[in-house]
Amino acid sequence: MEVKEFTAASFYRFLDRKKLMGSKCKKCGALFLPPRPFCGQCLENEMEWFQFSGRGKLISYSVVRVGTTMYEEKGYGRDTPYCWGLVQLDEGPRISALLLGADLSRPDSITIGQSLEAIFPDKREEEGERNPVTFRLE
Amino acid sequence: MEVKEFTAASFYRFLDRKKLMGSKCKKCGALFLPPRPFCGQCLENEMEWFQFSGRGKLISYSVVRVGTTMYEEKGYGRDTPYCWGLVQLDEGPRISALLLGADLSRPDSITIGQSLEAIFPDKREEEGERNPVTFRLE
Amino acid sequence: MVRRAKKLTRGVAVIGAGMSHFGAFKEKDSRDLFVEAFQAVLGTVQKGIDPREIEAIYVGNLSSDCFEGQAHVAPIMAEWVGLNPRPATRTEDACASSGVALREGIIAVASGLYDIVLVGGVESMNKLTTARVTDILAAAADAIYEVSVGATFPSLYAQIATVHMDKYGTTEEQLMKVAIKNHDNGALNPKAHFTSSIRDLMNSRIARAKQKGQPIPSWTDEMEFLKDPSANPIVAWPIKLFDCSPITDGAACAILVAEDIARNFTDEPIHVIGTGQASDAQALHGRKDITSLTASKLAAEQAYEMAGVTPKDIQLAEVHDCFTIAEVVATEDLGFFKPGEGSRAAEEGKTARDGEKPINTSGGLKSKGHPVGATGVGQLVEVWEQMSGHAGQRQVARVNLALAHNVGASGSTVVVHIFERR
Amino acid sequence: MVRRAKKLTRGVAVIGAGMSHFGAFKEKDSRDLFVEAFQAVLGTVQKGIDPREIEAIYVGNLSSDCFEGQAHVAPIMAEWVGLNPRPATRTEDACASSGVALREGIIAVASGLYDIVLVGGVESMNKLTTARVTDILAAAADAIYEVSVGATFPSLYAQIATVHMDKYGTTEEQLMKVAIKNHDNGALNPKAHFTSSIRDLMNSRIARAKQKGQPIPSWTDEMEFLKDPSANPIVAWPIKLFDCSPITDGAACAILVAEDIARNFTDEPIHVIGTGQASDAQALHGRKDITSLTASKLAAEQAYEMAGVTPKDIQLAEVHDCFTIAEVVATEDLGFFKPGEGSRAAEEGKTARDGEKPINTSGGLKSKGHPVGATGVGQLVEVWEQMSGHAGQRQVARVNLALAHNVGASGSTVVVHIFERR
Ligand SMILES: [Zn+2]
Ligand SMILES: [Zn+2]
Repeated sequence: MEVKEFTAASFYRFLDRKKLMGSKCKKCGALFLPPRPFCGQCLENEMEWFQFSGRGKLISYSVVRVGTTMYEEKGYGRDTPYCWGLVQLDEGPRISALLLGADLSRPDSITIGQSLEAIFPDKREEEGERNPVTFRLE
Repeated sequence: MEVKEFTAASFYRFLDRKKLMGSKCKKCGALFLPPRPFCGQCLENEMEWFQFSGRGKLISYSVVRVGTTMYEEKGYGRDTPYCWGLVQLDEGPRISALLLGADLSRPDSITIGQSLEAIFPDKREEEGERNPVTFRLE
Repeated sequence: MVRRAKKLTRGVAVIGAGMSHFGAFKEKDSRDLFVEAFQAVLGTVQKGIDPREIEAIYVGNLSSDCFEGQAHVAPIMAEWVGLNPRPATRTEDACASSGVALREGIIAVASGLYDIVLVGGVESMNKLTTARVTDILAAAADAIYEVSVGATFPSLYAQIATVHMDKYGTTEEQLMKVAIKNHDNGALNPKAHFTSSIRDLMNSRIARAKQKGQPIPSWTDEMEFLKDPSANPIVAWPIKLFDCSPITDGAACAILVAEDIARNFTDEPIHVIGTGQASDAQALHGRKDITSLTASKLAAEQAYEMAGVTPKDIQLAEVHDCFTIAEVVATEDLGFFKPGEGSRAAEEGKTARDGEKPINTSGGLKSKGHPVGATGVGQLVEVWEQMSGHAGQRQVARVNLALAHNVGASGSTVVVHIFERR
Repeated sequence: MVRRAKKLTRGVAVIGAGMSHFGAFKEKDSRDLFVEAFQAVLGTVQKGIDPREIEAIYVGNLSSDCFEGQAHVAPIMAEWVGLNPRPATRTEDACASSGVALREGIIAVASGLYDIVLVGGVESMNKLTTARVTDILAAAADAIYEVSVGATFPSLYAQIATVHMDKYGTTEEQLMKVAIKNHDNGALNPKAHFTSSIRDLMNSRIARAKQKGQPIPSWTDEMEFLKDPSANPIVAWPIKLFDCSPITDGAACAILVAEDIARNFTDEPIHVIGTGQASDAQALHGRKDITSLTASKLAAEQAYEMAGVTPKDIQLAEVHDCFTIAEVVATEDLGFFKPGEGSRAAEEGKTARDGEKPINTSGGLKSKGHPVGATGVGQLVEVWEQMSGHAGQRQVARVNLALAHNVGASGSTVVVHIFERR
């Protein structure tokens, strides 16, 4: 399992191993999630892997009733909506995530600032498909 | 059946009615095949429909053994190649066409300058698909 | 390195701008729409122009390769309007594709390489199903990290809306007012996708129900109509159908010339006095704050600085209202209203045609339509018509200074232009 | 209107050019390839550059939306190399996409808007099957009237080949010589997709057959190998596998600056002294003659005129050899050889590294690889390395005047640039 390169392929392999991994600049300490090979802050390229705790808070969200074909094929739709949003990790960076555990019939019951935790569903996608980053509202 | 506009939709409808139709500039007489709404020669937009005889000569060709997905799905492939080429109509303009009637096992038996005639296979494509412009080597 | 004030080495003016009808035209291909826009622009040049004088063409287009299976559209557009062998270049920055084409055209004239350039944009989207269009548009977000979790464009702007609501108290009702205002404008625009006000739409549905003997809806005004989920269903909460711009086919064109020859073509050229462009993280999660588009602020700052004007001076603006929340945020980012006050400004009618700051008199993307690659130059068409006094029933009192604001995707590209009538 | 001699209002110079490895990298996305090219270009600037000084970025890309489901790539590239919020614009003219990005970068510096611009290109194609890639590339032809009759890119260039053969007597063997020459060059290019000569390929197949105890092929030289349909099968007669450039992933970058500040960065800037771009009918059937690309001739004419040089003066050229016939036609269209004599020139070794007119010393698209959106700037990388004396084993004697020729699709876009070392 090749996870040396700071690529999406590596990120999703780590995710399958239930690790939320980003990159950290060895020079300036900046954290990147998703990982990047090149520091956007000091413009150097000495990165190392950094594992995020998976704990964070909700920044924003939407309850989607007209999804992409990929999500419609997963069974989501007008009467079976899904929710995704932005999560700010305790370590600082933000990530987009599929959000579980909310009452989607009442979108305004979801509260910005709520705590969340990353969950790692067992791989059940088609071969070649990637599991999405997923968080659960606490 | 709407064929007023000088569009691809009109062109292919005419083709289904076994007519090879282009446009003719009322100002300068320039002929366009496929049809265009705007004269590329005098830059005016007074066009009328013009029916081509369907007779012409071969300008160039290729025998294709690795086709597009659409052509592979029609049954063409490495051992069942197809041939397409450029045809110069007697009236002047050129058009790309699927070419029938050649011995595709011997591509060099096809002669540039050979006479051709448009043929109009009965519509047998999937709904929504367009029959290709087709010529037969004589 | 010292930051230099950005300046073009040559002045650039617009001598004409025109567009095709915007709408759903399944029988037409991009090239047909572009010809229609080209013929329209030729008709707007006061003293006329021989199209052969045009030296180059820039075409904005988001994704004809996905929408129509046709990549490499620029030379086709050039050919179909009789402009081969002129250089023909496609620019793409999602929904800002033709705002960027406009900017590249300006830069090219300023460079001295050309004196006369055609800029345009085109998109043909309606041959596909809504589901496929949703997918293709989503590809303009971050396909690896946003689309993977289910992002669609309505749900991206919904993120912005939820935070704007949370931080500033913006309401769903305020956003509905934006839609009502833009439909009111679009109803006066003969080339708009929707040429009905929301009240007219409501009334025609009531009439249809009566005619068919169905239960008659009880809506007494547009707000009741928009609050009824059967009329205005949720797409991506809190974004509803009438918060979204439609899926539109269309094209738009404008002709740019070096300032020193502009009066050969018209006595009333519109001068490009400011241009700005900025980028941002593609994914919303890559940005510190999403109640505003940083790239809008930066692009506007560049354009204002080059033009030497302030937001207060702008008399009319076409802003990128792909969703109602986008218009609210844009009017804040452009400095027309303070952060968080855009929604109230809309509610109070400040952005209406007769308000203090008319926004999207064309109907905006919401009602005029949003053929994504054509949108940026489409905005210039409205600016042109308003500035040259040809906006018909939409005409605002004399406009000497106007702004166009074109956003790519959820704000990873923004282009702002400022135009002056002298 | 009098035709003015095209002239840029400011001089532009290249201060560095670098590329990622070209090859098949299924694990990498466009952004990863672009970062690799960006890091390479930074390393080529003699006196170093703080990347923060870069003011804008132009990215050529044919179709990441189809290849990777990712539209709007320009701001992603900017972000991934730390250049947000700089303006980031994608240009697309099929396989000339980054030749056009280079041209837009030159124009932008000349316009005075920027002093320092990054131009680049990227394409990631190998995540899809060859069949899907064939479809996506075909979309750069005329989707309505060419793809419908079965056009693929090899078969489009096959049309050109059959006419060139008919009119001038060009032979399949002559085209094979082009492939052999380009592989010989690519074998010396550590970043090339194929780093083996055709003879080495042949020998390794013979060795493998021996090892596996299979019948040993009787090829005694490359020509026998290439004439054997089991080794070199027909793709679209008369085009065979070894006439085609491969499906390649890769990226390339260059940094352009205003001439007057070039020496802050390097004592040996490469000056852009000519740029030309022209279009043609997208479909081959829209052209009068297909033994030559009219757009190549016109773009070259513009570039030669601006540069004030003739084809004879050019000491090295990277030309667009997506297929072997394309290189032959290019060397004629660029005026290096008379019409119909390009194939014989190749056969006689005139275009070899030690010939009178070295063509594609990089290995060309054929051997270096053809990540379509990166190809144009990729050509500049070879020009840069040769002109600055860093081409290693490929190095041609001192090169002071070089040309790059980048074709979009079957010739509906062509961009030509001429570079000078002073
Ligand atoms: Zn750092
Ligand atoms: Zn005419």
